[in-house]
Formats: sequence, structure tokens, C-alpha cells
Amino acid sequence: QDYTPDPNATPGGMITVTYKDDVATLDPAIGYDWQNWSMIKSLFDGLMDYVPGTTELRPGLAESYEISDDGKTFTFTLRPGVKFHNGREMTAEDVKYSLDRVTTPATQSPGAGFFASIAGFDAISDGSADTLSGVEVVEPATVRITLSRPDATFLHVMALNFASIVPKEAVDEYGSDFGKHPVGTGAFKLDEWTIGQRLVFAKNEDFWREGVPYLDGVTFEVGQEPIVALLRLQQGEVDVPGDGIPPAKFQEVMGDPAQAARVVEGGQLHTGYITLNVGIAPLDKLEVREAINMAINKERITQIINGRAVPATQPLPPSMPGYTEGYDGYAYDPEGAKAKLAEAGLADGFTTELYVMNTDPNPRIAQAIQQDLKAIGVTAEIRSLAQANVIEAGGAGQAPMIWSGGMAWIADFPDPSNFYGPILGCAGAGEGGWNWSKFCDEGIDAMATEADSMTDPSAPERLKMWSDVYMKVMEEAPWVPVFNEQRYTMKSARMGGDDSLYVDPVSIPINYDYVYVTE
Amino acid sequence: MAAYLFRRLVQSALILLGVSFITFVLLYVLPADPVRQIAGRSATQQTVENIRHQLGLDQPMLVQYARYLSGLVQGDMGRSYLQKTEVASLIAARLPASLLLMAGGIACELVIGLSLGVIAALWRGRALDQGLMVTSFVAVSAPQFVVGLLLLYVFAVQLGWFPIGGYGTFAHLVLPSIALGIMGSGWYSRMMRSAMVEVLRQDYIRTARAKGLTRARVILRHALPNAILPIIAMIGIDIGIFMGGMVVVESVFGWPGIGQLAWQAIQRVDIPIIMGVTLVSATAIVLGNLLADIVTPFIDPRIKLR
Amino acid sequence: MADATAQAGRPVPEGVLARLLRRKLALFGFAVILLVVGGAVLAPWIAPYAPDEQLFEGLTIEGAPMAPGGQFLMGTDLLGRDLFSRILYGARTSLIIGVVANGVALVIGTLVGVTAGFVRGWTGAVLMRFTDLMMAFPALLLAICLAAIFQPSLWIVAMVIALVNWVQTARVIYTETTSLAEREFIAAERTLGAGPVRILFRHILPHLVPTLIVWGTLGISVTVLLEATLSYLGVGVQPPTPSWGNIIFENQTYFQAAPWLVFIPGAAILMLALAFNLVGDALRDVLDPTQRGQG
Amino acid sequence: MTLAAIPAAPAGVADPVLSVQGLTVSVRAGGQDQPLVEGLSFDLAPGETLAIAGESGSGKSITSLAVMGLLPPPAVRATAGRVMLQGTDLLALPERAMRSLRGSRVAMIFQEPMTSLNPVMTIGTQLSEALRAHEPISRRAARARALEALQKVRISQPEKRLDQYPHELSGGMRQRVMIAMALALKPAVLIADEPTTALDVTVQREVLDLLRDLQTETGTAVILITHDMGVVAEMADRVIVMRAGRMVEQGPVARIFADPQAAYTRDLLAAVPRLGAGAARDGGRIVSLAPPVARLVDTVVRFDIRGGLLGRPTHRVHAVEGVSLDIRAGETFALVGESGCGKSTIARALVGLVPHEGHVEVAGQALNGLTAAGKKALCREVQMVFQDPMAALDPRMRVGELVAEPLLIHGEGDAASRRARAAELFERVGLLPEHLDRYPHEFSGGQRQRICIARALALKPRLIICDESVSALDVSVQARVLDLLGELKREMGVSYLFISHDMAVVENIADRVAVMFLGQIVEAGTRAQVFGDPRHPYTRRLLEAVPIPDPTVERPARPRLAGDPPSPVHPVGQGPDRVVLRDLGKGHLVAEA
Ligand SMILES: Nc1ncnc2c1ncn2[C@@H]1O[C@H](COP(=O)(O)OP(=O)(O)OP(=O)(O)O)[C@@H](O)[C@H]1O
Ligand SMILES: Nc1ncnc2c1ncn2[C@@H]1O[C@H](COP(=O)(O)OP(=O)(O)OP(=O)(O)O)[C@@H](O)[C@H]1O
Ligand SMILES: [Mg+2]
Ligand SMILES: [Mg+2]
Repeated sequence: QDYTPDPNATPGGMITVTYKDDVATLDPAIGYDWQNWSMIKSLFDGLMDYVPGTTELRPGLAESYEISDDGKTFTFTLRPGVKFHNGREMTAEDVKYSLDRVTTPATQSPGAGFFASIAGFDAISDGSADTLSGVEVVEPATVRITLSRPDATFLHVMALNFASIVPKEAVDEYGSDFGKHPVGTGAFKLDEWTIGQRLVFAKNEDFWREGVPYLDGVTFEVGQEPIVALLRLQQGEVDVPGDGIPPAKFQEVMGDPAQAARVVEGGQLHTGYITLNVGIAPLDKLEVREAINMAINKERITQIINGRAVPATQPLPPSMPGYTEGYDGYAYDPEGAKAKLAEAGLADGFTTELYVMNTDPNPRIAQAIQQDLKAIGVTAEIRSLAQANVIEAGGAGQAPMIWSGGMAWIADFPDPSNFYGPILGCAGAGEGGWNWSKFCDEGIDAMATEADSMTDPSAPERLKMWSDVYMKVMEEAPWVPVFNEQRYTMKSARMGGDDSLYVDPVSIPINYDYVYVTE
Repeated sequence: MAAYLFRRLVQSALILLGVSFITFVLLYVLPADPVRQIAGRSATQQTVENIRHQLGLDQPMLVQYARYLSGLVQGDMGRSYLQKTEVASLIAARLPASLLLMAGGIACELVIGLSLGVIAALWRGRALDQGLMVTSFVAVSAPQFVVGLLLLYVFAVQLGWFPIGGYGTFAHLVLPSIALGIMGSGWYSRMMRSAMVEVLRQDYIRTARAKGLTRARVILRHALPNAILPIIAMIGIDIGIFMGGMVVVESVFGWPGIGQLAWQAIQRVDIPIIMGVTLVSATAIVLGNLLADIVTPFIDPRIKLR
Repeated sequence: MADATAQAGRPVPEGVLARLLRRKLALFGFAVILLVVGGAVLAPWIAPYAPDEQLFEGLTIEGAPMAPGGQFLMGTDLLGRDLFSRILYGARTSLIIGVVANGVALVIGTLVGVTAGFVRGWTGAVLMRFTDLMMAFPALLLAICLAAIFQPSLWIVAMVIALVNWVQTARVIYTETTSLAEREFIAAERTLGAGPVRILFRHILPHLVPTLIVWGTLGISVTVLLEATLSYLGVGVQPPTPSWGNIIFENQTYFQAAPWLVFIPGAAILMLALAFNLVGDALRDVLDPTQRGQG
Repeated sequence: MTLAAIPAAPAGVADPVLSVQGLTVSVRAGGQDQPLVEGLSFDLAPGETLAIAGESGSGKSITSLAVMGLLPPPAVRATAGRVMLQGTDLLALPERAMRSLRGSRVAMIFQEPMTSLNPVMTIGTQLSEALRAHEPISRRAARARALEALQKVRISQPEKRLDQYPHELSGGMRQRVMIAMALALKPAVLIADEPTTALDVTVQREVLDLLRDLQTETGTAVILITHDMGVVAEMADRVIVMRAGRMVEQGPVARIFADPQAAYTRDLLAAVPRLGAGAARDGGRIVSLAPPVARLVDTVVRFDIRGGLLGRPTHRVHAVEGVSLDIRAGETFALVGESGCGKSTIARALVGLVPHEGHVEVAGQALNGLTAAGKKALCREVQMVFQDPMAALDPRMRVGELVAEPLLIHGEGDAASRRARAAELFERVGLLPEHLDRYPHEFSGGQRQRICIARALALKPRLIICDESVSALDVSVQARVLDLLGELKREMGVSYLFISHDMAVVENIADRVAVMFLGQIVEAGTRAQVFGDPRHPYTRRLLEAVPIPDPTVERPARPRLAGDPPSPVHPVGQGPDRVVLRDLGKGHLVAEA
């Protein structure tokens, strides 16, 4: 079940990765940008981990674990001899401390909600307790976690960055600045950080996994326009442009066989969708929502982003377990859409608003959507706003339609449940929640809860159940799933390692721990 | 002088107070909730309320403002909502780059603008003058980002004379400075030309020539300091206009200045950062104006600071 | 030269326009402005396509825009829309911003500057302190905040730009007004019994005209570009309404793959600003009676 | 009148240092050369003083600039002739060679001491750079030489002056600095272009004395350009009279004055106001006993100078300090005194341009406490004609509008009747009504002043204030404007408050005179009393300083002063001592010493 090391791998060498945006923080309890996500993964470890390049769980800092029959008690046995970057050995106390820390309100962790199934979560989050009652240190190397309800995704949660194990003394030392002075158990440690310019990771010689990492270090250069990064890659100054191939250069790169050979393509756990607010007329009519679903020309939108995606039929991306094979979704059919509108008594169409985040290519996609809607008589005015304003409008339920791009759901972990709760379930439909279509169906919610109460996350019945959930959702059509973005990672010629490492579903853009350089 | 400085500093402090207040109000009424950004998408309502309370965002605006101010006077600009780091340290890390770019931009603007203006004035009425003035119009009308991209493309990508974006060496500074300064240089060359034409008409220039001084000395020592006076005041005003250009140029050239910091913060309503950046740039503008006023008497002894 | 005109029996005073038209550069400027205004007004008739129509044949199979030439005079943009049509319609937006927003800014700036410079005293002090305060504001940030609060539409953006851009004008006009108010002919007017209103409108404002022309023409490029920057930052004129600025910003990363998408609207902005600058410059000379006779 | 009266060597005796032959200077306009100076020839002997006289625009300055090689390129060029300086033709010299002669062999002093020095450089720097441009000496040595030069021109506190800036010096001191600069390198030829026109009489006196002393000391030949025939008479050995770019007459000074050949020269001399001429003209005129149109009683005007932390006033300029006078209907009341003594301030207080303390009344109305409407109504009673007509006319308005404007302001008539009245006024002051649609800059200085007068007359005021209204004009133009004022007075019965520093002019037209010094009146009385029997030492000094346009008059030697003028600025709470005026009978008031 574990990863087979690459026989060709050679240790040594530094690589350079570039990013446009500055790295906000490297605190695993705080960091929630896709860009620092993989960095934090390399600096820290959680009890659980994924097999590199896959979505398969494997033990991380836990050597082994046991799940009680009712699925509510997890007992983790820690790997012996794991050391933090500061040289101290990791213990069960650290596990408890880390989980308490991420859930305590003072930390303001955006990931705290993931731990809601641990017993005592409510108490700690309303401030009546300062520790999670469900997390117990049994022995110095054993932790027992008790859940308040069965949670099939719990092991995935324990593999999230938010569940990374941090040393208390380092957190105490740096306080809120821990994110600038991270200390973990990961394959790399932070060597240098010049704000706005550069971060340097150095190999952790004491890393607990044998043989890795191969690289001596990674230099991240930030503030680099993707275009500039690509130009520099072409000149051999950069190994991996972290923001990917800029759309403007995509065709040039793919048109040149030499360069195209260095591009790795892969799926990712992403869906781009339009939310249709079921609380706002006339989108409260099912026919209208169906009509809109039928009106969108997904092929065309895919073309606009240079075919770097595949049209979507349902909320789940194809590589996600639980994806319903053979389901065609709503086919592009403007005439049918018009008929549906007429059915709803809106033969003359109507006027609505489409919110979109204001960074390229989202306004462009919104304009394509706008044109498609116009074809069936629906006038959608575009509200292109900063991310925060769109989220605000969506949360408040003011936005009839939102194109999710830029704020969209890249799964936190490879489990179908991750696409439901906050964005399609009743829990997120309240004021301020992320369920922007404000779609709430008690029946579907109950099914989802049931599916998540199963112990084995990959049990076929469970996946079937999730598949049914999403099919039911599609019947109600609160979303227009538009496309699933593909990942294209470009690398310099000297980069080695399996292709899957460059499209690692949980480590974007690449899995730093396992790639190597060939020269 | 001391009295003057004192009064100006008090005035400046009041201006900054006003700026901070207006910004605070604007951010307060902005339809975006920072807590949503902090809490993340899977947060429960409870968590959201907790965070709101912790940050004091559930209090009346004036109370929030008063708290911010009291922190500010103790030198605490607060912590970033999303990065949790001290705003002061974030700004401090990026300010040098911004100041450097600003200095580069202003230097470029002045060097190009003033020298072209002087040349045009000396050749006034001839073809060279007219050519230069049309050029200056073009410069004034040229969008900074187009200029920036063009420079980047021609001099960095095609010719390879300069690095493609980035920060660190003098070579990195050249293109962004030009992109930033080119608009102002057109403007200054026009101002300089008319100031210079005016000064060259003055009696004291004739006196200087009647003394048998060399042309260079007449122009550099006698005409220039007089002609530059109206321009110094302009530089003070200019800094405000500059700030806008910096955001664009920083983004084109990947320059690690506060413009990029501000842009990211605005996208995600990281209010402490926005406040910090606003105050820092306001301070730069205020100080720039003050500096211009203080420098003037050194060039023109007729002006007394009172 | 004064004497030349003094000798000739005074001819019928030549109109400002006629004198303007005798200047080659101004003529060129005029032509460009006419072209732009004409294009903007006549866009529905001239434009080969609707500005927001995403043409199927406007994109290659791979989704790349079409280069200028052939079916599309100026090529197409990333959504397969005809760039020429967008430039034509965009002229409307840019003209509104450049003329209206800039005009409003100029009016506010002049009002504040003149009042502060002429009235002095308490009112003047308050106005100038307020101007100082506004000047200390990073303009772009102010614009972003305002635009985000008011939900951008063309007119809102125009007003936001006006609200941000009056400050420099106010400052310059203030300085000029104070120095004008010290001039002897103003004292002379006072001794004639002229009231403040008369002095302001008949004797101070006409002298501010050259400065206003300079700042007004400069303001055109500044405001058009500010709109562009706002569009870039996502708080400008909303898509799919084209403006020259947002065309550039939508496409700026494609400047290598599809340079026409950046450089055609860039050149349009440049030409328009240049044209206004040239006309303004000439207008300033022509309106100045002391420059008379120097064709 | 004999040749023996000519002190220095006449032309042709020694080799001339400078010989101008057939000089023609042209301006290029519209592709054509238009001559500004045509066929001018003259010689300048060593040590000689040659005066070039003529009205404004006659080409005097152009000539001197041609000699200096400083004609403004490219439009204005010397197109013919030669300028021989000790054998070298300056016109043919390349710029580089010319530059080395400039300042060292030929030097020049310009008219405006206020603007001829670079405002942003210290006096010391400006002096020493002139030295260093021609002699390879160190900074230190140049400074020492600069100091020496300043001492030579008898400036007070020369060491201190080196580090001062021009604006910190008075006009007279600045002109001394200019002279020091010009003579520091002992040039063979010094051109002085109206060196004293902008100065007070007393200062002019000192500067002229200084120039003469230095000339005898160094033997420099001087070309003195002036339109003041008094200065010509006092200073020159020979005179060239120019008109419209041509020389109309040349000859020894005594002959020119005694026996002018050209009609133009005669006109010029006739126009020169002479002290004593006024008394001669209408000696026994009765002083008006009519009721006063304006009255000042113990009027005080002070200006605050702010400073300190809070910007409170720390000092005050005591511009006018307890002045009392009255101007009667139909009389010309003159105020004389040195620059800065407060003359203009009194005028401005009278028309309400500056606030005052004490009592000021016009036509029986006290000025203080007047409503806006009352103030406006008062404008019908008093009008003002300013010194610089160009500055006093809005350059962007047509003169017709300007003249009709007072009518418009006071709501008189309709547009057509106003224009008719403007045309009438135009004719009245001797201008062509056809010119109503011109702009001010399209007129000459004298014409502009007439426009100002026409405007002042529009409301038929009872009092017209003329603040140095003729000082900037050529003598001949001045004479005509003065005649016009006289006519108007007779015809319309207006009173004048006539402010001037030119004693001769005042003597010519005033009925009563007040002499001001540092904001206070030190002597007042009828013209006959003040000019015929000056009692106050300051009045005497003013009178003695006036150059007399008669080369035969010997001026008594006088102690030369080099002190700073006292200042009207005092700390808040302090002030100047008030003088007490004593009546010597018949209204002749003199300050007690
Ligand atoms: N740069 C110039 N270009 C064209 N014409 C000029 C220029 N400078 C002077 N003139 C003309 O040359 C003529 C002679 O001028 P100049 O300055 O020599 O007169 P002036 O005798 O010195 O008069 P003033 O007593 O007023 O100084 C005038 O008609 C003037 O308008
Ligand atoms: N607005 C003002 N503020 C401060 N000081 C002033 C002001 N106006 C005049 N003064 C000062 O008042 C004094 C008298 O000035 P005023 O103009 O009345 O002199 P004047 O006799 O007319 O001199 P001139 O012959 O040079 O015109 C001067 O010292 C002057 O510097
Ligand atoms: Mg002259
Ligand atoms: Mg005066």
C-alpha cells in the first residue's frame, strides 16, 4: 500500500519554484491557500498522510491506528523517534496540544470546523473548555481520539494540514508569528524567508522517513508574474512555475514539442460551477434552474480557457470516489432551455445578476455565461468584484448567480463528502454560509449524514450513497457544474521523478518530498 | 525653522488622523466581512462569532477606531487578519523595495524630464524643441502598464539587457523605474521647458553672461536652480499620483513592494494591512510635501519658512 | 510682435477656432478627437459586430484569438469578440470617463481652489486642509474603496474618478488664485468698486483658463488610465461593457501571444490623450491675447 | 558755453577704446529682416563718458547688447557694421573669444538692480565667479578680491554682504554690487544701461557720485544710457541722441543742451521737468480754500509679521504712523519721499485696499464702518491710477471693456451707451476710439497709462490718486500725461493725490506737498513753502539729490553716505517715535528735530 521509492532517484540539488502571491503564513493551523498548502505539507506532518501522487491514505506520524467497531474511537500509535526541527522528540502530548490548538477559537484557524466530530469540539469552540475532551494521551506514544458521531472522513481530516503536529514550545516562543517561524517534523525546514521575495527550504537531515527528501532544498521566489516565471523557466532560471502555465502562453508551450514534453497533465479535485440561488425569484423555480443548466455551453467555456478543463456534469470531479459514471448531466440545448423557461411562464426571459471574482479568467468566463444566457432570453448583469465582496454577497444570499471560479472548491481531501457539507448542505445555507445557492434539502442532508456515519470511507455502499446524493442534488439543479479543471505542471528538464508527483492531487504544484533533480 | 517644523508636523499628524479615520469608515461600510475570510468555508456560526468577538469586530465602529488609534500611538499597527503577522513587520519588509522604486521612478522622471526640458528650452522654437515637446506629450499620454510590458518585452526578453522582473540588483531597478517615471518625465519636461524659458529671459541671466561666464555655468549654476523652484513643489504633489502607478508597475515587474501587499489585502479585506499601507503611503505623501517645502528655502533664500 | 498688429488697421478679430485650425499639430489633434467622437457616436452603424458578441469563428479551435486582418480588422479578443467593434464602443466609455469624470474633477478642483484662494479666512483654511487631507490619500486605494462600496457602473466609476482626481487641480488653482489675487489689476478692480463675484468671474477665472487647460488635458489621460487601472483591479466599468482600459487589462498577459489586444487599445488611449494635449496646448496659446498674431 | 568746459579729452584726440561703425541690428520676423538699429557710428575715447539718450524703444539697449555680443539669438542679429574694441572687431569674434572679453574688457550694468542679480546666489559667489571666469585664482583669493571690490563701492558692512542674498539688500546696495562686479576686472569700457532709473533720487545721487569717482580712479570709458537728461547733464562728456534706431544728433554735452540742432533733441529737452519751473509757470497761484474731499486724521497702517510656534505676530511694519492731511477740492496734493516710506500705503488706505486705524474720510464719509454698498458708492468719489499701467489692466480684457467696466459695475447705462462713453473717454485722453477692441499689450506704456486715466475718469470721481503714475514713462510721454492731468483738473475740477519720488515733477504740478519719511510726514505745505523754503533736513537732502538738466550748473560737494536706511519694522508693542509737526505759519508744517 505504500510508496515504492524511485530507483533512479539521486539525492542532492536545489530547485527553484516561483509564485505570484506572497506566502501568507506557514502556520499549519492557519495556512489555507493552495500555494502554501504544499509547502506546509513538506514542513509538517500529521498522523495520517497520502501515498505520494495518489489520493490513497497511509499512516504518517502514526505508525498504526485502530478504529473501534462503532467507528467512534481512533487509537493512534505514534512512530518512535520522530524529531521536530528543533531536535525534540515528538510525543502524544504534542498531538493533543496540536489538536487543541487548531480548534481553540483564539487560534482563529479556518480549518477548525473539520474537527467538529471530535468529542468536546463544541465546548472548546464556545470557550467553555480549553481542551478537546475527545483527545486523550494514553501513553507517551499512544493517542486516543473519541468522536461524538461516526465520521467516515476522519482519517482524511487527520491528514489535513490543520492536523499537523506542532511543538508547543516553538508556538509559545513565536506566538502569532509562528507562521513566519515554522517548526515541524517535515521533510524540509525553513531556512530563510525574505518577505515579498524568497523562501528557502532546507532538507531535514533527521527526517523520519528513510531516503527522502532527495532535494537539498527548495527556493521559492514570490512576487513573480506567471508570464515572467515561464520566461525564466525557458531560460533555465526556474524549475517549476508554481502558478502553472499562464493561459497566455499555454498554446505556445503546448505547440512546441520540446516544451510540451516537460508538461505533466493530470486531473485535480476541482469543479467550477455556477450557483443558482434557490431563494431568489425566478431561480426558485426548478424549471428555470434546469433551463439555465441546459443553456450553458460548457464546451465553449472550456475552449475559452484553452481546453484546460473537461466539461463537468455533476458536482464531483471524475477522479473523486463516488463520481457517477455514465451520468450525462444537462446537455447543452438552448431550445430545450427556452421551452423550460416557457414552462415556468418566463418565455420572455428575465433579468438577473451574475457575481464573479474579478481576476482573469473569471470575468471572461462570466461573459461567456452571460452570452449563453442571453441566447435563451435571460439577461445576466455581471458583478465583477473582489473575492471578499463576492463571498459576502454569496454568504448573505443576495447573489442570484455566482460563478465559483477563483474561490472554487478544490477538495481539502479526496472524499465525496467534502463537496457536500458547507457548499450544498443545509449547514452552509444559513446567513454567511458558503452554500451560495442556499439550497437545503432535509432528505438529501439525512442521506449525507448517513453516508458519513459509515466507518470505512471507501466502502462501495458508502460511495454509492454519495453518488445518489449528488444525483438527487442534480435533480434539484441548484448548481450548474461547468468544468473540472485539469492541471498542467511544467518543469525544467532536470527535474526527475514520476509524473504523478507533478500532479499530486493533494500537493500542488508538486510533491517536494519525492521529486529530485537529475544533474 | 523649529517652530515651523513643529507646526507642520502637528498639521501632518492631523492630516494622517483624518486619513486614518476616513479609511476606517470606508472599510467599515465596505460590503465584505473579514471574518468570513478568516474563518474559512467550513467554519460553524459559533466559530465565526468567536472570531468576530476576539477581533472586536462586533463593537461599534467608533470603539473599534479608538482601539486602533490607541494601538497606533503605541506603535502597534495591529496584526494581519489572515497572516496573523504584525502589519508593521510586513510593511517594514516591503517598504524598502517600494521606496527604492519610488526613488528610482522620481530620479528617472527628473533626470529625463528636466534634461529634456532644459534642452528644449535652449533650442526653443527650433525643430528639436518641437520634436521633444511632441515626445513629451506622448510620454504623458502613455499608459504605464503598456510601457512596462513593452520595456519588459523588448529590453528583458528580446534583448536580454535586463533581468525579467524581480528585485535585488541595480539592473532590476532600471526598467521599473523607467516605466514608472516616463509619464512624469513628459510632464516635467514641459514644466521645465516653460520655467527655463522664463528664467532665461531674466535679467540676471544676462548679467551672468555679461560677466563672461561659460554657457554651461550660466545654465547649470544660474538658470537651473531658479527654474527648478516651481518643480520642487510639483514633486510634493506628485508623490500621491505616484502611489497609483506603483501598484501597476510593481505587478508588471514582480517588484516586492507594498503595492502588491495592499492589492492582496484588498482582495481579502485584510483591514489591518489596508489601514497600515494607507497610513504609510499617506505619511510618504505628507512627508514628501513637507520635504519639498523644507528644501525650497535652501534653493531659494527669498522663501522663509514661517 | 505687438507692433505688427498695431500698424495694421484692426481686422475683424479672427475666431478662436479659425486660429486653432491654422496650427498643424492642433489640427491633427482635432482630427483625432473628431475621429474618436465620430466612432463613438456612430459605433452602432460602423461596428461590424455587436461589441459583446462572442463569435464562434472569432476563436481558433484551441481557443486562441484571431490576429488582425481578414474578417476581423483588428483581430478578436480572448472571447472571440471583434476588437474593432469593441474599440469603437469602448470609445464611448473612455470619452465619458475622460471628458465627464475629468470635467467634474476639474470643476470641483477649480471651485475648491478658487474659493480657498480667493475667500481665504476660515473657509479657505478649512477647504485647503481638506484638500491636503485628500492629497495625502493614496488615490488608487480611495478609488478602490469607493468603487467597492458603490458597486461599479459606468457613472459610478466616473464619479469615483472625479472624486479622486480633483485634488491636484484644487491645489494648483489655489496657488494660482492666491498669486492672482495679489496682482495689481485685481486691486485696481477693487478700487473701481467691483464686488468679489465680479472679480472672481471676470478677472480671476479667465486667467486660470490656461492652467485649467493644461490640467484638463493632462487629466484626460490620467482619468482614462485610472479607469483602466480600476478595471484591472476589478472595480472599474463592469464587463462586458468595453472601455479601452479594460480591454487592455483583460488581455494584458497576452501581450506576446496576441499583442494587438494590448497595443491597439493602448495606442488608442495614447492617441486620444495626445490629441487632447495638442489641442489644449494650442488652445492655451490661442486664448492668450498676448500671443495674438503668432500663428 | 565754451569748449573749455568739457573736462575730459574730446573725441578724436586719443585713439578710441571703442569704435562703432555703421552698426545695424535687425530682427528676423516673418522671414524678413527688420532693422532695430540702423547705421550707428560713434567713437569712445579712453576715460570718456558718452551718454546715449533717447526715448524708450529707440534702440539704446539693443546697441549696448550688440557691443556686449549679447543680442538675443536667433531672432536679433547684428547684420552690418563693426564694433572695434582696441582693434578687435567684436562682431566677428567667435563666442568663445567674445566670452573672455566680456566682463574683463567690456562690462555692463543693467537697469533693474532688483532683477539683475541672481536671487538664489550669494553676493560673494556672484562677485567671485566673475573674477574666476577670467583669472585663474583660488576661491579664497577671489573672495578677498570680491571684498575689496565691495569696499571700493563704499557699501556698508562689506564682509556681511558677501554672504547675503540680493533680496536682503536695498536697491541702491544692489546697484553698488553690480558696479563692483562690473569694475572688479578694470574693464576698458563700461556700459551702464539706465543704471539709476529704478532708484530713489537720493540713492541715484549716491550711485552717480560713485560711478564718477570710480571712473576717475580707473580711467574706464563709460557708455551711459539714460533717458534722464538731468543725469546726462551731470555725468556725460558727450551725448548721442537716438530715435527709432537712428542717431539724430551727437555732440559735447554742453553744446547739446545749449544749442540742440535736431528738432527731436529740442523736444526732448523741452519735455524735461526742471525744478523751479513750476514756480515759474504759475508762481502766485492761490492755494485752494475749498472744503477737503479727503481727510486723514492720525491715520495708522501697520502690517503684522508672524512667527513663533503659534504663528502670532511678533513684529509689525509701521507703514503709516499717525499721518494727518487733507486734500481740498480742485487741488493737487503731492506726497514725496523715498521708496518704502508709506506713500502707496496711504493711497491704498484711501481707497480701502488696506485696513487702517484712525480716521480717514472721503467726501465727508468716514471709511471705517462702511457697508459694502457704502464702500462701492465711495468708489465713485475716489479713483486710483497705478504706477505700472500694464499691471493694472487685466491683460485678458479688451481696453474698451476695461474702460467701460466701472460703469457696468455701478450699473450705469446699457451696453451701447457705455461703449459710447468709453469712446468719448478715449478721445478725451487722446486715444483713438478705433482702438477700443485692442488688448492692453497692444499699446505703448504712455497709451496704457492714458487708458488707466480714462478708466479712472469714467465715474467722474472727485479725487484721483496717481501713485507714481508717470514714473515709468519717458520724459516726453510723461510730459504729455502730466499735461493731460492738468487739463482734466481744470476742466472737471478733480483733485489729485499725486504720489511721486521725482521732485521735479512734483514741483511742476503740485499745489501742496507733504514729505514723508518712514511712515510719517516730516514737512508739509504749499509748493512754494516746501520747495522754496525747505526746512526739514530730509526735504533738503531730497532736493539736493535731484540731478539738474543743465551741464553748466556746478553741484556743491556733499558728504557721501553709505549707511542702511532705517527700517519701519518694530517688535510688537514698540514703534517709532512720533514726530511733532510745528506750524511755521500759513500751513507750512515742519517736524521738530
Ligand atoms: N528680442 C527682440 N526681438 C524683437 N524686437 C526687439 C527685441 N528686443 C528689443 N526689440 C525692439 O527693438 C527696439 C529697440 O529696443 P531697445 O530695448 O534697444 O530700446 P531702448 O532704447 O533701450 O528702450 P528703453 O528706454 O525702454 O529701455 C524696440 O522697438 C523693441 O521693441
Ligand atoms: N501688505 C504688506 N505687508 C507687509 N508690509 C507691507 C505691505 N505693504 C507695504 N508694506 C511695507 O510698508 C512700507 C511702506 O510701503 P509703501 O508701498 O507704502 O511704500 P512707498 O512709499 O509707496 O514706496 P515705493 O516708492 O517703493 O512705492 C514698506 O516698508 C513696505 O515694505
Ligand atoms: Mg533699454
Ligand atoms: Mg509705492
